[in-house]
Amino acid sequence: MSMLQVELPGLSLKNPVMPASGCFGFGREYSQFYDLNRLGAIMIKATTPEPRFGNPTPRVAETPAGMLNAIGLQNPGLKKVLGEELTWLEQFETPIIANVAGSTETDYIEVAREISKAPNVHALELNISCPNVKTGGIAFGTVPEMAKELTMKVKAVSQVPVYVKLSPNVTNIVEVAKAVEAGGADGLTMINTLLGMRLDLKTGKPILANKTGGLSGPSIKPVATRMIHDVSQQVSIPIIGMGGVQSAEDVIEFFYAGASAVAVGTANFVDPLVCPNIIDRLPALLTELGFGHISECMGRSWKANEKLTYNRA
Amino acid sequence: MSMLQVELPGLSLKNPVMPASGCFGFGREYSQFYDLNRLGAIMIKATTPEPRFGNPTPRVAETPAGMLNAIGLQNPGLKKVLGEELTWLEQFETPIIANVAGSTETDYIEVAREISKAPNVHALELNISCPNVKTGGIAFGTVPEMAKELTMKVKAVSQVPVYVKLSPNVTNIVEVAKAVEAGGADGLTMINTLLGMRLDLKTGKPILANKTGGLSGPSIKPVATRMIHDVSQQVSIPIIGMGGVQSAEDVIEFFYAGASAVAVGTANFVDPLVCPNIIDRLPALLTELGFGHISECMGRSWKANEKLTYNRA
Amino acid sequence: MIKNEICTVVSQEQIADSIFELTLKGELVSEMSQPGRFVHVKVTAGAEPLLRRPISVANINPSESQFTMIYRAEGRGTQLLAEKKPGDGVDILGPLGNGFPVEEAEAGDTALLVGGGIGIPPLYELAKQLTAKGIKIIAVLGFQSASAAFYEKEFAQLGETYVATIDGSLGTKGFVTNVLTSRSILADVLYACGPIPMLKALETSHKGQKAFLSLEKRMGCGIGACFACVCHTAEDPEGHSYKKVCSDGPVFRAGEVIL
Amino acid sequence: MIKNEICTVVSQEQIADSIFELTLKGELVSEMSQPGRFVHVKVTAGAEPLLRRPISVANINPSESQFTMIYRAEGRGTQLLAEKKPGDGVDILGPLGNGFPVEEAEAGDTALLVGGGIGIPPLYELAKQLTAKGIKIIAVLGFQSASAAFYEKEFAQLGETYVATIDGSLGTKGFVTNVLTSRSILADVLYACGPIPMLKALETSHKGQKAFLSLEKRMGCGIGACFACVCHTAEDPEGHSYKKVCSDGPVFRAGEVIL
Ligand SMILES: Cc1cc2nc3c(=O)[nH]c(=O)nc-3n(C[C@H](O)[C@H](O)[C@H](O)COP(=O)(O)OP(=O)(O)OC[C@H]3O[C@@H](n4cnc5c(N)ncnc54)[C@H](O)[C@@H]3O)c2cc1C
Ligand SMILES: Cc1cc2nc3c(=O)[nH]c(=O)nc-3n(C[C@H](O)[C@H](O)[C@H](O)COP(=O)(O)OP(=O)(O)OC[C@H]3O[C@@H](n4cnc5c(N)ncnc54)[C@H](O)[C@@H]3O)c2cc1C
Ligand SMILES: Cc1cc2nc3c(=O)[nH]c(=O)nc-3n(C[C@H](O)[C@H](O)[C@H](O)COP(=O)(O)O)c2cc1C
Ligand SMILES: Cc1cc2nc3c(=O)[nH]c(=O)nc-3n(C[C@H](O)[C@H](O)[C@H](O)COP(=O)(O)O)c2cc1C
Ligand code: FES
Ligand code: FES
Repeated sequence: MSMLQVELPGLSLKNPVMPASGCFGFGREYSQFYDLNRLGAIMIKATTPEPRFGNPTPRVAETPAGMLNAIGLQNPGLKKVLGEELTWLEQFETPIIANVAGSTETDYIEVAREISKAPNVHALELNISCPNVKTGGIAFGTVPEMAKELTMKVKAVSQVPVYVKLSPNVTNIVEVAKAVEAGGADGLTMINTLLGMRLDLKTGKPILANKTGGLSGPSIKPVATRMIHDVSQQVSIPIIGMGGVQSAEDVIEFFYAGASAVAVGTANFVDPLVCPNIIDRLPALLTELGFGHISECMGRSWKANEKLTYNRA
Repeated sequence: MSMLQVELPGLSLKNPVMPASGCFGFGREYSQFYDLNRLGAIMIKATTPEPRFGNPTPRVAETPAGMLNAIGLQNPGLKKVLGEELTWLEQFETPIIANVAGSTETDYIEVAREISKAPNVHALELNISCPNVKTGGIAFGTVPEMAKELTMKVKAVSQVPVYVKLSPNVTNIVEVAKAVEAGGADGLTMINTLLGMRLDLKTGKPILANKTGGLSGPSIKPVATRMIHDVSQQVSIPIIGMGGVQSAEDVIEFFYAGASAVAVGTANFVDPLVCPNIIDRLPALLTELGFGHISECMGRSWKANEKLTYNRA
Repeated sequence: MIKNEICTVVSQEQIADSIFELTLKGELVSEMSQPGRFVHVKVTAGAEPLLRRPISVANINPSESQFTMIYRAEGRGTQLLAEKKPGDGVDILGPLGNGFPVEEAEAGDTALLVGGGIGIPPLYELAKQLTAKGIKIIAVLGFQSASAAFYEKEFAQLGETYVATIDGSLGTKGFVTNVLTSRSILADVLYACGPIPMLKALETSHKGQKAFLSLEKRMGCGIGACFACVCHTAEDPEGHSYKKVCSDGPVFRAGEVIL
Repeated sequence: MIKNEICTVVSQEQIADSIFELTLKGELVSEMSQPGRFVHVKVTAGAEPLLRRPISVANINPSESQFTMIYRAEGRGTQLLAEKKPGDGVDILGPLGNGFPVEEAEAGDTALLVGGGIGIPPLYELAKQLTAKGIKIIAVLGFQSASAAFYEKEFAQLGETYVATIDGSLGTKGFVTNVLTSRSILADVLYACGPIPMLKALETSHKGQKAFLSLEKRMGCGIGACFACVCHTAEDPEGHSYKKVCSDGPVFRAGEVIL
């Protein structure tokens, strides 16, 4: 009878709050702070077929109310993720959403096929929007036809529902969203980071070794809100929203915009307990706002203002 | 022999700092705080053929390190801008850059033809990137071919150099920049605001009556820096940079990125004296950083790291 | 003249639920005289929160170069303001806008002052100046509840004062309009500040009478440059003529602008 | 265990040009023992500046539940930190990372401690612990100039101390390496913290000797989750094996990672 229980393709979530990919590693570090069973789900770090070191350092730079990162998809590779990280995560009941990345179509397909077999992986997140790798990555996310084809191919091999992660660095995100929906995506996750750069006052050179990086944190929240608002009205698959979420209020705002669950990225670095804190605060906040269940908030920015009643769990 | 003198098409600027369009009205209000002759130039509020009331209120909403606006190009119309505002501004020597807006091609052409005849208008800023009007505006700024054609047509009627203001809400801003360069633009101004939205926690509805608005302020600075960096290497016309500038340090950062002058928008609302304060601080900052002239900073993020020597004024 | 100055906190006190009374000292007080004007407050030096907050001047003390604001600490900006302690600096831009025309009432007249919630503060300086001029004031103040009420006693010292609370925990149960309809108050001029529904009701009930209403709008610049705070004029309700709340207002003659 | 706690400022003092000494009280001090670990500091509650700042623990006072940081107020975050006054709260995450291995030196040994600028602070707690164990320390400290120098006297109380300044205004003119080449210092173990060029020079000059170097990298999480702070390992300098400065370091055995 929880106010927070949410049902999404492949995911039965006791609450709609989860750490965003790349901001939580594979959970080990944050498990020092709290029981990972408290999370609705965990989006693990991007996995590629082979291990990747990623970009040279510096890889992060602070910006006003935000940060840039250019990690470059560092990860131990599919084999270790399956053999070490996912097995370690099996001690928790929390469903895992595996973030799938690569440079070529074959990369994506290989990772998707294998990782979707892991017993605790309940969904894939197809990362076609990483701004920090030279080949592949973001290109798949900016051309609707490419995004659609990749989605179809990954769907064909995946054992679990596929969510596609959209890039905000496009003229028309609705078009990309519709394309991946047509390609068979079960859901969307949005947004990935905005392309940005910061220069060093003394040298004039970019602070990030990779020059450009992805902008995340509170500064991008209005951009994410707008995109979730626009896309959620044009597709019928659910959206996991992200981009600058720091508080229970932000979670509600993303639901209003049209999200059905919310991921928290950068805020984990600021407050390692941010996810459980949000989860703890949500029921009281919902009650204050007059909601009986979080799903009643969904799409309120564009739905007629009736009191929505949701199939309460 | 000023360290700050900068020469751009149509604009001989005693310093490269100017208020951005829409953030300074037609100068009257800020003239209560300082002598407008201190400014390098003034970018006046968008002008359309007919007077416009703009959007309903609320028209602004605060966001983390930024703000959304949806003014909707409110302005007194071409006739009053010419007859009242520009004539009032004639008491100053500061060159005026007139921001030209409209809903149709004809609108742009009409305003450009007439306003470019005003004696103190030294350049036009073609606003093909306003996110807050339903028709025209941003559409011209997102389709390279449309941007190019409009630029050509405006160039054909303008008495003064034409700068085109680019929208950041595109997949590939370099493409748009190259198109308007090919269309004959004398310079670029960038960036206009990012599309964003904020929802009210209590009602679930957008705070802005227009629903979406344009995001400006420090939060967008890394996005602007990245775009100026990318575009400045691909075009040979100068860029007036803007987006989150608050300080002399920010001005230098935009020069490093590839700008040849800088406009200050939102920061005027926070500190009415921000422009003269930046101008006062720049010479000492340049000296601390080892530069003899501000133009030596230009493009340092991508140029080879030699000590650049510029034709010092 | 509008000034921008780092004023110094003289005192800060919580006077009701979420309501704070903040007294500042600064040279710009010498520019303050008309009641109903406001200042634009930057609560921290950094970029977050970014914008200034418009707050009315509630009390002017020219001899001490001090003025007082009364505000509700609700959002992030006003909550940070509430943390300021005596001796701290607060970045103030002001005084801004056009306030209540005291000259519209003459000695011997009766002025009705109607305020709702955080619309009440600017009426206090107005009440002081009116009574000093020999004008009788009747104040009608509306609050959520007794615990949110403030300055009833201060007003009562200046004139007849009625209070309405929505929950009835103090004074009349209901809105200020309930007080007004239950009593027949005769006044030569009405001054009001509060939520739009209250102002609309007053505009209707006092049609044709001398009335001045103070409006609130979300603001950018606060000085007339950004067009954030416009409203349509009554004579051209759908057209392009307009008034700016920050620089033409916040006080308008009833019927001048569309509420 | 890593804790997250709002610690209370006990004292804050400027001890050299832009250099501040900040002592905090908090329960997490009970988790501190090894020198060379760091804390991750959130300087304000808001979103700007957003990220935590990594600062080394310079002195641990377990009996009072206090620890001291010494930092340069340069950017926006550290400048805000420098404004904290006794009684204020500071949000601390820590202690983090792996510090200097005190156990690598034995009573009677000589330890050489080399620090440059803001690399010096963690060496102070190290020096205290080493001398307490009966180890002789020799400290070589490098600064920009006399006015930027700090803690020379504190180190001198614990052992032989040499200072180098770039402008020669205190001690030897030049870098710490100038001191080391001009004197033949024999030590059983080297501990160092400072700029990369200094660490590289020491790695070369002390090749094959027992040496521990503390690194700095720009950080996100500070706890090993974000991969912001990695470096290549010496055995696989181009490959995909790596160490994280925040959780594997910041102290590494010389030659373990690529500087
Ligand atoms: C002319 C004028 C005079 C005012 N006088 C007073 C007063 O004396 N006492 C008092 O308590 N309040 C007064 N207000 C309202 C006050 O400005 C808002 O309560 C305050 O700005 C909210 O800031 P926040 O940080 O609490 O909220 P946030 O939600 O953090 O504010 C976010 C943004 O919205 C704006 N905003 C939010 N609510 C309002 C509002 N009601 N009116 C205008 N802008 C708003 C803020 O200024 C800010 O830009 C006045 C408003 C105006 C326009
Ligand atoms: C393990 C470790 C221990 C440290 N110990 C100390 C210490 O004891 N005393 C001290 O003065 N400094 C120390 N530093 C350096 C200190 O972290 C930076 O000086 C500080 O983060 C700069 O913050 P700012 O607000 O002044 O600068 P800003 O320019 O505002 O910082 C912007 C961003 O860049 C990061 N950054 C900037 N410079 C550095 C740097 N040199 N190293 C890492 N991140 C940086 C900041 O953390 C922040 O995220 C240490 C760094 C590390 C990694
Ligand atoms: C350090 C860092 C690493 C990230 N790595 C990944 C990644 O591996 N895969 C991915 O899809 N997104 C990655 N992201 C993007 C986040 O998952 C998220 O979409 C984005 O940061 C916006 O959310 P936030 O503002 O809450 O951080 C990363 C973000 C950060 C800050
Ligand atoms: C209130 C407001 C009104 C604006 N009006 C215009 C406009 O009329 N024409 C235009 O080209 N840009 C307009 N802009 C965009 C600014 O000129 C500028 O490109 C943008 O705000 C980014 O700069 P900033 O972050 O310094 O504000 C407006 C911005 C704001 C905040
Ligand atoms: S707030 Fe800018 S015009 Fe009124
Ligand atoms: S700072 Fe995040 S892994 Fe080291």
